[in-house]
This record gives sequence, C-alpha cells and structure tokens, in this order.
Amino acid sequence: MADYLPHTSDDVASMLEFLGMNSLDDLFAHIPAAVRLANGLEIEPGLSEPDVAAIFAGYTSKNTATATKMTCFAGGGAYDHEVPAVVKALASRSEFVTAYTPYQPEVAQGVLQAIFEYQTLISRLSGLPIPNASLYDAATALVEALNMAGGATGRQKMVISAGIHPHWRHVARTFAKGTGHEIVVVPLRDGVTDWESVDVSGAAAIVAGYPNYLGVLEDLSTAKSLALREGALFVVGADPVAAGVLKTAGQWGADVFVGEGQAFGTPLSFGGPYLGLFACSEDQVRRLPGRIVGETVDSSDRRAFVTTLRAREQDIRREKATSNVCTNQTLMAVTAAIQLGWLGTYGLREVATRCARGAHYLFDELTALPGVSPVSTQPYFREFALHLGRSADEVIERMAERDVLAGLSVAALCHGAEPSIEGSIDDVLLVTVTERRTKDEIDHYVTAMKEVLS
Amino acid sequence: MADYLPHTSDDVASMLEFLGMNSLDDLFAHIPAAVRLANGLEIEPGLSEPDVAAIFAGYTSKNTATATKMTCFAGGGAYDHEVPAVVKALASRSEFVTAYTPYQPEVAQGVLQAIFEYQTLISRLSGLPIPNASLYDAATALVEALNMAGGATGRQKMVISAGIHPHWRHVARTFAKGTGHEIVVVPLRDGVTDWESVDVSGAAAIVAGYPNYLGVLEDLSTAKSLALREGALFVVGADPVAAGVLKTAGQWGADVFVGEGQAFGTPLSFGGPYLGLFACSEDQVRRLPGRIVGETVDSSDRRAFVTTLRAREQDIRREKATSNVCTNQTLMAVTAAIQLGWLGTYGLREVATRCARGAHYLFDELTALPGVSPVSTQPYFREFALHLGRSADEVIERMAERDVLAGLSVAALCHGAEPSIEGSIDDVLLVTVTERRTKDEIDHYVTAMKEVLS
Amino acid sequence: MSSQPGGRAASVPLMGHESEPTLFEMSVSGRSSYQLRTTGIPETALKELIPTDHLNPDVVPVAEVSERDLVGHFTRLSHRQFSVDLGMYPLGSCTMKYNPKFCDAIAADPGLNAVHPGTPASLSQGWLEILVTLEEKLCQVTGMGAATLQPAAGAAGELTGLLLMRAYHEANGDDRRRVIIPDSAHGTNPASVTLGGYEVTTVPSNDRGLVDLTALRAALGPDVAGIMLTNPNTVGLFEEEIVEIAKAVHDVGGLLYYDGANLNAILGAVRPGDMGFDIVHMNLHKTFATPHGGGGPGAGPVAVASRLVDFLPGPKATRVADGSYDWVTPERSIGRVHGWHGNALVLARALAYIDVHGGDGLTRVAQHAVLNANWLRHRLREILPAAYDRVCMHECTLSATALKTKYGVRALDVAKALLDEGFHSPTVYFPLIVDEALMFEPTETESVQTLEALAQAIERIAERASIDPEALHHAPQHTPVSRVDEARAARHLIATADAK
Amino acid sequence: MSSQPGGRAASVPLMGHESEPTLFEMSVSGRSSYQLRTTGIPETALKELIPTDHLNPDVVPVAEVSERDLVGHFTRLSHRQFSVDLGMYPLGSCTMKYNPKFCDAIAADPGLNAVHPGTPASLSQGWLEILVTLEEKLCQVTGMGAATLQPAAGAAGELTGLLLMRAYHEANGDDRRRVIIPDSAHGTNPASVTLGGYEVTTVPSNDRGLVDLTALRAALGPDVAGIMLTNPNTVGLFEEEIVEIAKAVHDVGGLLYYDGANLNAILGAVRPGDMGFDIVHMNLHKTFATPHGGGGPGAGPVAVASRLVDFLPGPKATRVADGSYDWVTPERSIGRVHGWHGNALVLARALAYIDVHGGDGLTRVAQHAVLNANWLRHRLREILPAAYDRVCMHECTLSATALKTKYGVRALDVAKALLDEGFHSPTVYFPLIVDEALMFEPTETESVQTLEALAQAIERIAERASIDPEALHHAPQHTPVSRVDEARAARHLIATADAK
Ligand SMILES: Cc1ncc(COP(=O)(O)O)c(C=O)c1O
Ligand SMILES: Cc1ncc(COP(=O)(O)O)c(C=O)c1O
Repeated sequence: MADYLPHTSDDVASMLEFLGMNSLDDLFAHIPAAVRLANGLEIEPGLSEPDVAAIFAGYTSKNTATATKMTCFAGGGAYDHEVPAVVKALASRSEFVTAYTPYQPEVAQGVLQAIFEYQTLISRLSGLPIPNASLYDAATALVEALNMAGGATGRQKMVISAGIHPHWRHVARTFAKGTGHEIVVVPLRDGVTDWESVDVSGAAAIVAGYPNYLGVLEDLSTAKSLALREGALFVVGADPVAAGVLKTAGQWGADVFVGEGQAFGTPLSFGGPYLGLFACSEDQVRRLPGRIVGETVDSSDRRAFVTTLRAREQDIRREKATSNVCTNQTLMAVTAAIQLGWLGTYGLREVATRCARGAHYLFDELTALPGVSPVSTQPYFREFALHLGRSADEVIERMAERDVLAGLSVAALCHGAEPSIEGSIDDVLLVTVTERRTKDEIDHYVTAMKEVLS
Repeated sequence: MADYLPHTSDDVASMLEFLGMNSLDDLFAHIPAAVRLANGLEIEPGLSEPDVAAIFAGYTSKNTATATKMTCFAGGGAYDHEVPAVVKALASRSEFVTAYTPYQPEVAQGVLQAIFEYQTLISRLSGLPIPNASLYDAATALVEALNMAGGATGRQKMVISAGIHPHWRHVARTFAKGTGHEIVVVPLRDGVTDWESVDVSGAAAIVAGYPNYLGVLEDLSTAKSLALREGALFVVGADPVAAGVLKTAGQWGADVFVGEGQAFGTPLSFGGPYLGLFACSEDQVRRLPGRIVGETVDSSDRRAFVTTLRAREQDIRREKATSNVCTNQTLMAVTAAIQLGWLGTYGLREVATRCARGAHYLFDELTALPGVSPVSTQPYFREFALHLGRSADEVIERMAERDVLAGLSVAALCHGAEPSIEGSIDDVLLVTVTERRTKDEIDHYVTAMKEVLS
Repeated sequence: MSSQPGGRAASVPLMGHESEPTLFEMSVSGRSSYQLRTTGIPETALKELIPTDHLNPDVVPVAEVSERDLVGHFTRLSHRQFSVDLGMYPLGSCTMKYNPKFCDAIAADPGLNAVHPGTPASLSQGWLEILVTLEEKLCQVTGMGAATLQPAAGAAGELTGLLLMRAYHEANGDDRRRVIIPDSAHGTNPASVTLGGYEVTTVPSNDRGLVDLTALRAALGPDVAGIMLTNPNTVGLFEEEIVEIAKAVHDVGGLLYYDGANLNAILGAVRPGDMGFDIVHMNLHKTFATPHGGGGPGAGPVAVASRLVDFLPGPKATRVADGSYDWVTPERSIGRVHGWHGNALVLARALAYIDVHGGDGLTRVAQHAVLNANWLRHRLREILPAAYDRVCMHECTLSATALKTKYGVRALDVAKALLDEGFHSPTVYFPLIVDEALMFEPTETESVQTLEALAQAIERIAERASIDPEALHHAPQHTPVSRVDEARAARHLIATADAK
Repeated sequence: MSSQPGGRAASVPLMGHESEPTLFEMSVSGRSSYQLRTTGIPETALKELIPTDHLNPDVVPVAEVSERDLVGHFTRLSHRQFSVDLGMYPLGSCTMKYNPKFCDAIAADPGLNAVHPGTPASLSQGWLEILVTLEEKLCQVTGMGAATLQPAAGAAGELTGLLLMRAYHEANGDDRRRVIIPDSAHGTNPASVTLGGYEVTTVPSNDRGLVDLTALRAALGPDVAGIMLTNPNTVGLFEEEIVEIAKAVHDVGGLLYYDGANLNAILGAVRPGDMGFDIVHMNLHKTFATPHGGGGPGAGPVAVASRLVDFLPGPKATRVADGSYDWVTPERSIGRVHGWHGNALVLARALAYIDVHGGDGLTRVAQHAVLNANWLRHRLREILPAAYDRVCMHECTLSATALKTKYGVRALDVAKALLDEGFHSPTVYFPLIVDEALMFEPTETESVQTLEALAQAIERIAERASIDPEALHHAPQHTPVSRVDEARAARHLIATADAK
C-alpha cells in the first residue's frame, strides 16, 4: 500500500464519529446499490515510488531514439532546441507548476505577469496586437482561428493551403464536422501553394503556412490579396523561430497568427504538452478564444494584472462563448517567456540564423548525393523535403542504426491529409536542422546517408 | 566569449566616466607593475555552456561505477540510500541553495528554522541535548570533538579505538600536529576494541565507534567506565542510521557524539559535500564548535530563530575561539532535516531494519562460500568484513565486470591508518547493504562472487 | 538610467509590496544571457541563403537581460504566486490535491521527454506501451471499452465526445439536433455542445440540487442526441436517479456523456460505465494529480462504451499481434483531435500516479476526499450552511446568503478575507443555481488539522463580519496587491507592454 | 487537535506574517511519507539478528508528517528566506555573485554524484581527471605549483596551509613559534593560527588601511613562521607594498600565506604567486560562484609554491605515466585533511564555471567586480564616505559615523532599513578597524541599474534619518519577523524543540 493520504486510522474514526457515521461506506450509502462497484477496481495494488520508477525504467529503455541517444534531424512542428539549465530551473519553480488558473489575482500576480510578458512576446513575434494566454497546440489554435473567421464573416468556407502542416489540416477536418465548416485545400506546385487552382470565392478564411510544412518560404502577398478581395480573414500559420529573421505574420498582412510554441523551452516531449500560439488584429478582440491577461491597478493604485474580457468565455457566455477552452497551456507559455528572455533579441536572431545555415549546409551535401533530389526548388528556412529514391521509412530505420534520427517520412506525416507533392511520396524525407546541430553531426549524417543509400 | 556579466560596453564606458577613468586598467593602476600579470591567464578562452556540458559528458563517461550503472555494496561511511524526488525538489529550492549564512535573521527565518529542526533531529538521534548547525564531515567533526576534550580536560592524550573509521583516525593524526595532541590507537581483537591493551591514564578523550569501521557492534560500557575513571570525555562516533533501532550514543553515556550525515538525503557525491554531525552534553556547550541556532522572539513577540552563543566563534573570539569553522555544510543539514521528515519515525526504523536484514542475508550467503571467512565473529549492523583468500582489489575489479560494486578493499581504506585485523589484510573486503538492495541484487552478487572466486 | 533594476527584491512579499518591473522594463540594449553550442558551420550571410524579400528589415525586439536578472525576475514573480505547494487550495470543481514530485521526476526523464513525436513506433515502443497501459487502466477506472488519450484538456475531451456522439448517430443514419444539459453544468459543456453542432436544451435542477427527472423526461425526444452530466454534479451531490436518467435517455436513442471533472469522488466506488454512461472524459489534471501549471497543461482522455470504439480518434497506440505496439487508426475514426498524441508527459505522470496508488489506493483517495468534504460541510454548518444540507461527495457547496442578509458580507468578501488568513479562496458564484455560492473541495491530501484551521479562519471572518463588515469589503490586505480594478482592465485593454 | 495544520500558508509573506509551525508541531502519530523499494528479503525479526542489549528499547521520535505537509512546510520556509536568486546580496567579503544554474546541473548528473568515494581509480577515471584538471587551472590562476582540493572551506584551507607551513619549517629543522596577522584580518585567520599550534602576533594597519610596514618589520624575527594576508585586504584595498612585505618576511625565513577570500578582485590581473606568496587558499564558494547553501558547503583548495609541494595532503588525484589517473600521496604529506577527497561536487561546479569563463572571462570578472565596487563607493561618497577614500578593489568599506554623530543612526540601522528597501544588508562592523563599517561587495553580476537603485535606497534611508531617526531603530518592518531578541536567545538557550 502506497499513497499520499495523510489520514491515520484514528483520524478517519474521529472524523466519521463527528459525522455520526460508522464506516467510510456510509458516505457512499446513497449511491444506488445496483450500480455500486462490488469488488473494487481490477487494478494491481499500489507500489512504492522506487518500484514504479523501475517499471518506467523498463519503458524508457524501449525508447531507443531519444534526442540524447540519437542526433535529431526530425522536425515537422517539433524541434530539438537548446533548453538551458537556467530555463529548466525557473520554469519548474513549484509556484508556477502547482498553481491553478489565476482566479484570485491578489495571490496570482506571478503567473499573471508572466503571461502578460508572454503575450507581449507573442504579439511582437507575430506582428499582431492581440495575443491570448495560450491554446493547446498549433493544430487546435488553427481550429480556433477558423472558428473566429466563421464568426467574423458568417461564412463556412475555409480555404487552406496544402502547405499547412498535414496534422493541423487533419485536426481542422475533424472539428469541421461539428462546426459544419467546408474545408477547401489548395494544392502545392513545386512546394508552393497554387491559389489559382481553386475557387476561393465566399471564403471565410484564407490560410497559409510560413514556412510551409515542406519548409518552403512562400510569397504570401497573393494569399493576402485574395483574402482582401473576398473579405476573408487572412490566417498565417508560422514558425515563431523564423520571426527571429523573417517577416512576421503581421508584416505579411495577417489578421490572425497561429503557431507552435514548443520551440521556446519545451522539450520534444513525444508531442505534448506543447504550446498553441494565437494572436489577432484589434478588430477581432471580442472573438478572441481563451484567456487574455490585461494590465490594471489595485485599490491602492499599484500596477496589477488580471484575466480580462471574461465576457467572451464559456463560464460566463456558455453556449454563446467564442470557444470552449478553459484549461490551456499556461506553464508552457510561462516557459516560453523565460526561454525568450534568456535568448533575448539577438539570441533568437542567432538561433534562427544558425537553423538556416545548418539546413542549407546539409541540403547542399545531400542533394549532391546520387539519386537524391529536392521536392521543391523554392527558398526554404530550416527544413526541406527530399526524394531519396528509397523508402523513407526504411532509410530512417537504417540511419537510426547509425545513431541518427534522419527526419520524418512525409508519407507517415500525411496519413489523413494530402501530401500535395509531385511524384512519389514514400521516398520523401523531411529533414530539419536546428541551432544545436554541429558540423560534425551534419557530416556524420551525410556519411551515414551515403552508406544507407549505396 | 561566454560569461554571466551584465555590463554592456556602454555601461562600462559610462561607469568609467563617472569615476573619471579612461580604461578598466586604471582601476588596477595602483598595483605594483612588477607583479602585474603581463599577458593574462594561460587558460583557454571561455566556452558556451553546451560546449562545457560536452566536456563533462566525456568525464562522466569515464566514471564506470556509478550507483546507477552498478549495484552498490560499498559503504565505509558513504551509503547508497533512497533519496526520493520530493526531497531533491525541496532541498534544491534556490532560496536554500543561494542564501548566505543567516546574518540577518529577519530575512533568514527559512534557513534558521530548518537548521533548528535539523538540530532537534540530531539531538534525538544522538541522545545528547546540544547539537550544532553542522561541520564539514565526520572526520573533521571528530577533530573538533578531540579539541573540545582537550579544552575540557586540559590534557593532550586522545585514546582512539582502531574501530574508528581509518580516514577519521588519519585526519585526527594530521590535525594533532597543530594541536599537539598525542593520539593513542587501541587495537581490535576479533573486531572488538581491546581497551586493556593500552594505558589510558590521563586521557582527555576516549573515542569509540558504533558500529565500528568493520561494522561490528561493540559493547561500549567498558569504554564509558574507562572515561569515567579517567575523567575523560567519552566520544562516540556512530552511524546515525543505526539510531533507528540501536541504542543512541547518549544511551551509551557519550559526552560527545560525532557522525556522518550523508545517509540523510545526500547522494554518494564522490565523498563530498557531506555532513559532519556533532552533539554534546549541556556542560560542554561553551566549547561547542561552529554555529548553533536558538529560538527567541522578535520585537513584536513572534517566535523567531537566530544564530546564538556567538561569543565562542572565530569572528568574535578570534585566536581564542573554540574552533576556526565558519562556512559549514548548512545545505546538507537542511537536506537531512527534509529527508528525515520524509522518512519519519517509522521510516527511519524501517530503513535501519532493512539494512540489517539485507546485510545478514548476504553475510550468511557469502560466508557459506569456500575460502570465505568473516574477519569478526561479533554482532554487526549493516556492514561486515570478510577474508576472501584473494586480493580484494582484484575481486572488486572482477565483480565490476558483472555490474556490481562489491565493497571496499580494507587495505586501500586503511592506507595511513592501522587496519587492526588479524591475519592477512589484502584479501579483506568490507561489504555493505542498504535498504535499497533487493534480494535479486543480493543473489546476483553471490552468484557473481562464486564465479569470481572459483 | 531609464531601465529598471534587475536585482532589487522590493516586490518580494518577504521584503516589500512594490510591483515587479516587467522583463521589458529591465531590458538594456546590448545585454544578453544566451549561450549556444559551437557548431563549426560556415557563417554564411543570411541574405545569401534566403531571398531578401523574406527577411525582416527590422529586428523584432524580444528583451535584453542578463541571466542574473532573468533569474531574479522570475524567482521574484514566483514569490508573488500562490500554489498547492504553499498551502491548501480548496477550489471547488478543480481538485487541487497534492501533486507528487515523483510524477514530475518521471516526466523529467529524457527517456520520455527527449523523444520526438514523429519517431517511428519501432523506435519508441516504450512510449506506446505507456499509452496503451494507461488507456487500459483508465478504462478499468471508468468501466469503458476503449479510450483516446489525445484531448489536451477537459473541454477538448467534451468536444471530442460530442463529435463521437455525432459520428455514432450519423453512422446509424439518424440525425439529431439537441443535447440536454442541466442548469448546474460547467460552462464548457454548453460551449462544447455548440461547437459539436448541437443545440443546448437546459433542464432545471430540483429542490434537492439534482436533475429534475420529470423535466428531463419532458425535454427528451427522438431529436435528442444525448445528455451531458457530471456525477457527482457540480454542486457536489450524487445524481441518485442516475439509473432512471440513463434509461430515459437510452429509451429515446440518446447517449449519455459523463463529464469526469468530479471523478475523484467515485474512484473504486461506482463507475460511469456501470451507471449507463456511453462516453466519459477525465481530467487527469484533477483526479490523477498532474499539476495545473497555473492554468494548464491538462489532459482530457475520452473513454467510450464498446459500441463507440470504432469512432475514436486516431492514430491510436495499440498492442498488435506480435505483442509489440503500433499506431492504428480505428475503422470509422472521427480523425485527429490533437497535433500529435496528446499531452504525453501529462499522461505519463498520471500512469505513475495510478501505479503508486493501485486499485486499493485509488479507492482510498475517493473515500478520504468525500470524508474531508463532508467533515468540512458539517463543521461549517452554522456559519455557511450547505445549499443542500445532506451527505455530499468530494466537495460541498455552501452559501453566504446568511452573512449577506445579516451584514452585507458577500461570498466574494469571504473568499478574499480567506487569503489574508493563509488559505486560497474556494470557488465562488458557481454553480449558478446556488445563491452566494462558496464551493469547497478540500481533496484527500489535506489533513483534518488543516481543515480545522480553515474552519477557524472562517469563524474569525464571520466574527469580523458581525463587528466590522466594511473592513471585509477591503480584504485582502496582506497580499502583494489588494483588490484589482477588473472593470478598468476590460474597459481599456492593455494586453501587452506595447499597448498604449 | 493539538498539532498544527500543515496546509495553512499564513506564514508565507505572500499572505501573512504569522510564524511557521515546526515539523514537530505538525507531527501526528501514525502519519507518514516514506516509500521504499520492495526487496523480497525475508522479514526476520531484528532481535534474531542483533543482540537485544544493542537494541534501543524506545523508539526515537523523528516526526510523522504527510508528504503534502512536508512539501508545504519547507516550501513556506523557503518563502521566508532571502537568497541571491531573489535580489542583490552585497555582503562584503562574501562575494555573493550569481550562481549559474548550469553548474548546478553539472553537479546533479548521476555520472558525478552517484559515484562512491571509495570506488577504485580504474572505475572513476572521469572524477580523477576533473580533480587534476581543476588543480591545474587553480594553480594557473594563483601562480602556484600544485594544490590540494581536500579542504572543505576557507578556514579548513587556512589550517591546512598552516600545517604545511609547520611541516616545511620542521623539515628544515627550524621550529618557529609565531604567525603574523594584520589587525584587519578575518576571524578565521587567528583561530586557525592557534589550531596550527602557533601564536598570533597582530600588526596594526596604517592610516591608509594597509599593513604598517615598519610595524611589520619590527614584529618580524627568526621565530616567525610566516604571515597571513588577504590581498586585497578585508577593507577592500590592495596592499601596495606587497613586494616589500614579501621580501621582509622571506628575509627572516618566514612564509607568506594568502587568504584567497578576496581573489575575485585580482583574477587575471595579478597572481599571489607572483606577489611572493608561498601558500594560497581559495574560496570556491566565493570566487568561483558555487552556491553558499545558506552557510555551506564551500571548498577551500590550497595551492602552494613548488618548494612546498611534497608536503601537500594525500592521497591526491594525479596524472600518471600512462596518461591515466591514480591516487598518489606526496612524499612528505601532512596527511588527510578531509574524510574523503574534499567537497567533490563543489569542485566540479567550480571547474565548469572556469571552463565557461576561460582566462578571458575570469579577467573580465575581476575588472567588472572592481568597477562596480568603485562606482558604488563614488556614488555614495556624500552619505557614506569610504573609510579610506581612494580606488578600492572588489568591495568598498564605507562608514556610517557621520549618520551616527548627526542623527544617532548606526550602521546596523542602515543595514536593517535596507531590508525594507528590497536589498540584503552589507557586512556590518567588519573589519574591526573601521568605525561603523558598512562593507559593500556588489560583485560583477549586478547591473549598474541595480547599483543605482541601491544608492537611491540608501539616499532614502539617509533622508529618513534626518527626519525620523527613531523609526530606523525599528526597521525592518516589512519582513516576516522584526528585529529579533538575540540577547534572550543567548541567555536562555533553546537549541532544539525538546529544550524546555
Ligand atoms: C465540471 C467541469 N467540467 C469541465 C471542466 C473543463 O475542464 P478543462 O478545464 O480541463 O478544460 C471543468 C474544469 O474546471 C469542470 O470543473
Ligand atoms: C577574508 C576571509 N577569510 C576567510 C574566510 C573563511 O572562509 P570560510 O567561511 O569558507 O571558512 C572568509 C569567509 O567569510 C573571509 O571573508
């Protein structure tokens, strides 16, 4: 028997006595006998922490591709960035970790101010004035953006570039079943959205990726002009790290920015908890999904922070709320504020620059290999897709034997969404380079790939 | 270039200007040129944290015998005990870690109260009323005890059982060169101190180990009566974990208790930082070495804690101080309070009991092996020494190949101090079992030892 | 010097009650903290790699602070924040129990957190095994057939559940329009119903604080897709007529959705599946003690009865023929509801928590949670009578109506005054059906000594109310900031340091 | 209920200023937190293993608390504690600089902290390499031949150094009795001299706050074993006549001991060895940023000139012929001064710190530390004139004599008032040679904005002194406790919860 319960048998006895009861069962006596669980749960008895730790050691030993054991060149929305000890130490402070949603601002200024700083940073990186306090992840943030567009335009048609991450598109499809949105996907040609190929008239939203899921940098002015023409919201799903050097969503004219914030201090974590980034223009503020923190003063005029514009939210607005989100990803938002504080203005630039340099160095080396060709001839940031002329799944397995996680199989990634790639799919590998990758690691990658492909 | 310096070049310039200086060198201009360092330090330029981490990964890869990779049966004053996540989390709170000595009690009640609780626990485990706030380690705590005895009796003769840990005896010898103490070591017979064999008359201190360094439990009444007879202080060096089930130093009549507190929440740490435990009787309080925290009240009568009896200490008493200790091992003392709070009254009993059970189980298995014989036939607690009939050093190496750290070579441990063991020394292995060792691990040890000895 | 000092602690309640400068106010041009690995990659100029029309002509300002100031700033902010680790957090409906540090340590293991979510199953078998094992245990706890672990929180679970409901009905070729919800329901329920494409029909509670069965029967019809219930409900009371409710809903072909936010009350005592529920979401960040992180992350797995299993989101970690694990998408899956596999590290924490407790421990958890709530309800009956004064489950909804009528002291005043007493406030003004509601959920990890201290604090507050009610309108006084001007925040939104 | 609640946060400055119950006051019989591994070892009764006359008939009471209350208690205590991470800690002579979290992470690696100190060298080569590498770098920093890493703190280093001095003289067959110390020396110096078996001869400081060379020459003689100096000295001033001092001492056959507590001031600028020192201790917990832990642990390695190398404590990690590492004891070693190899994890932290900074970074450290101290000295010259107003090194010793004579406000009052201003106090009343001394050591990791804020806080205090001096005698007011009754604590010692 192991648990974290304080009550001694004496405590239980005296408490029951205070209630005029004889047994703990009396507390459940009013539950219809017909449905009571007769013989308890069929779950093994409790184990001590060290015993459970041993069980988990068994699990972790079967995770052979950790970024600590293998060099990680996989990306696709989840990146192996540097997370320094200082950020881990601050983000794991138990006041941040074990607090609830800041319902009582008088004793929650710590989390509230950290969110306010996070909001400021997301506003700057997105180039849009109205951020929120986080959403679950990028995919669900996109869904909220579509809902916002539906609300703003009263229309149902969501025109989404196939350059948007296949998982995000997949999730958008799932939730459209409830909202009744019509999802129109615009195919890619040579890795770039072919906006002309579909009818965008009556669109509620025009959605483009920057860079897109193949790593390609598209000129977003076409998309923007279509949005203007149709009176649709222009939604840009962007890599926030790119904002260290590339144009922001706002600079491209976006009405709404969504993105994945994992890159800012959150480990790969097998996909979660991650951080859904969201920001929009002033005129959409009343439709903002989720929480937002605002600055105000206390009764003695000291600066204070508080969650605001609550009237939009589910607990007050109920079925008319702009969104159903309640619990979000605050701890990851606080972590992002800390990580960005650590990186600073020029650290973020440096990270973005190194990602680009490393990616272009590796791209040149790989495309020089016989049988390897790029999926797109267009400019890219830190990620690119290659035809290998060999099953990408198989290549990944073989590279893993050489302690390299070579990238992602686009066929696997696009399970449930159009890859929108010319030619074969199974041989397409999506390769990513972050600032953590050294020249030696990249050179080892190339050597290993030579062996695997030969 | 990497560092943690905030100043920008503008900061430096404006600060120099404020001082009416032109360069940072001006600040050092008054240092005689003859001794100034001309070309700076011959130390490589700074590296970034991740680069340094890579260097340290190289070091750790060469530490092949970590308790995480090998099952640890080594003890001899350093024990592989369970340290739960909760203790690590609390003891690493940065308020405890990055605070200085509590000079300003108004903002140091956290550390002061934690030390007060530590002192209470050490007093209870030692059975003596006057603890201090910690010393460097057990060996130096013994030295302080001898100094206390010298001061109390005005005598120089320190009678120390060979059952005291060889390193502690070695350290006592070193410092005796300064104090002029005469160290008389009393040999062991069958692992038990043969007090009759030496002349203890005029002793300042009689020092015994409980259990002694071979793990043997000696009846301390003889030693106590000798101390009484001679008017010497009776100093007991005890394993504080034993106090979970065995008699305390106080119950054996000790005037002074010293011990090693590493067992309480501090990892093996290659020997440090550890925790020197010290407690004594009321009548020695004015000779107490190091800091002590006392309870008092603040100006509005609220309970408060403060370092007290400062008049004994070096900063006030200078050359007449009872000790020169200033910085001690506070963080380990706080950790011990947390770990003991986690263990609680019955957890400590359980740990002590499991140590004893495991040790006796392994002892029986090993002594059943051909050619293996115990060094002592006397009762023991959680540690025992065996003649293997083979070089202990070699056996340890061979066992390591089987992922077992088999114990300590007594010959190595006694470098610089008498082993005081009958018969051969090189073949003596000191084996320890803690509560963390499972039956499977012990059985594997026995099988491996069979192979190694066959 | 324009910018604010990074090394002053006047904002730390330990020393003062000034406000803490923002990261941006501390920022000084040219200062930095970051340190990156030496890569050895040629430092080509960016414009040679990326066309200039993509490059931002301006530098996006982040902040420029030293590592020392970064540490000072966020450590001070942490001292301005209450948390479970500091004291009791009796927020009704939030289950703020102690979060074991052990589970944090599990989640901090690189063997789990350094795994890329796109890693092939063959190279991440450990993770898949964790997911499958957790799914099995959650199904055992709820009495269901299978579960998805993708939803990132309770509300996400609700919407997922409603989409499952929709898919099920559509598969049976009948299209239904309404979902029934009691007036005591949590706000996420109606909001999710709307996003699920259904209309909300609200049924009133009866004078016992439970669903009014007659009203429910009246509301039911062939166009009802299902009902969403929390049981125990948000008042903390068990829906004793649950069997009849289930039958009534099933009779019209509707499904029963179980909002598992209050699951902590019934672990090992009664299971949603056995009560007749078809779809269940769980809040692992409540019942299974994963930390709330100041508002998230959570995890809201959804378990369903066998007839709904084929519709679950995919891909799903599954034990396959050879005993290994792989990703499998259910036949008629509604599709992905999360970008990857859900909040994986939260899921791992919850499994560790379940393993430590085991079936016996989980049962004790519910028993002691219910014991604590009832003890507190009974202990406070004089001052804050329960809205429905009978045996409650894991939480008790008390009412400050008496204090309000007698002294003009409202639930909010009591909540704020509790902060000065060293306790976090309970949930106030929820559920909406209770006047001046103060909803206390002590959880099982608080001792009876702590409950008694809370009761005495409330007695002191009631005492003060009778003597100087005005003072209570100005509580709290000991906190870093006093009551904040929420109206002003909403009237003139300042959501970033750049807003003017 | 006798015992105190574990879940009330009224002691957290965030919410209140009540006192925190002790672990023992929270203890409830039968409550527990511990969880141990399942071993499978037969549960034999203890009395069958150990003779009963060794068994304690009584149970030693530790405490009985739940894990939740344990966490609440120590987290609340941490909120009642100031630290570098919360703000500036300008304690003169203590070098409270920022402690990099990176170095903590290095020390938390099981590859270092899970190694048993008795592990054969062959199985712990990584550790030995760390020790040898650190020794080499410390020798480079100090200009010495070799070093021992065993001493656990500065004072332990001092005593070790004095025993080395003694061993050296004895080896040369001359026995000397006296060690010279300036009147400004830190208390550990004279205390160590006594323990080293020597008599202390104190030499006065001159009117420039430096060693009075004439007085020193007068004090020197053939019976002088050596001199202990801190340079810069404890006033924060560089001993400009160090060359002459060294010559004078060496001329009588004495050795020079360097107390390295103030080494931070001269990194890369001047080295003790080059100044003529023979023995040097360093405080890694000052100069090399290892955290103080509320009073310890530290590490006080001692480096010596080549002629003393043979006497160093052993065993010593050494690079041997084949390039591997082994434990070697110097020929004429004075023996062990620590139970094992010294505070190893502290040593590892220091090496990581040195590697990050490199030679260039360490030099900047000293330059900026000295810059900050001088800036502060100059900035405060009106209110708190420096005892010796000229360029100082890493710290400045200011005097509150003016405030005292004018308003009766003493150094202690200023120190306490600073707490209310959000700054830790400087070191007060040390060194003893300065009247109403306030010794500020800003360190290099504080920004000029922070220094300016400190200066303004002191200006406000001076202002208050001129208006209402009485109030300052009652500072601090914002802290969890106000001034404590130290006399009472000493008069009636209560050192444990069991003392009556
Ligand atoms: C009754 C109830 N239902 C649903 C939810 C929503 O869960 P989440 O906040 O995880 O989205 C909550 C959370 O407060 C709740 O209390
Ligand atoms: C000048 C000086 N010498 C020696 C010491 C003693 O060092 P430690 O406290 O590490 O024993 C100190 C520490 O405060 C000091 O400031």
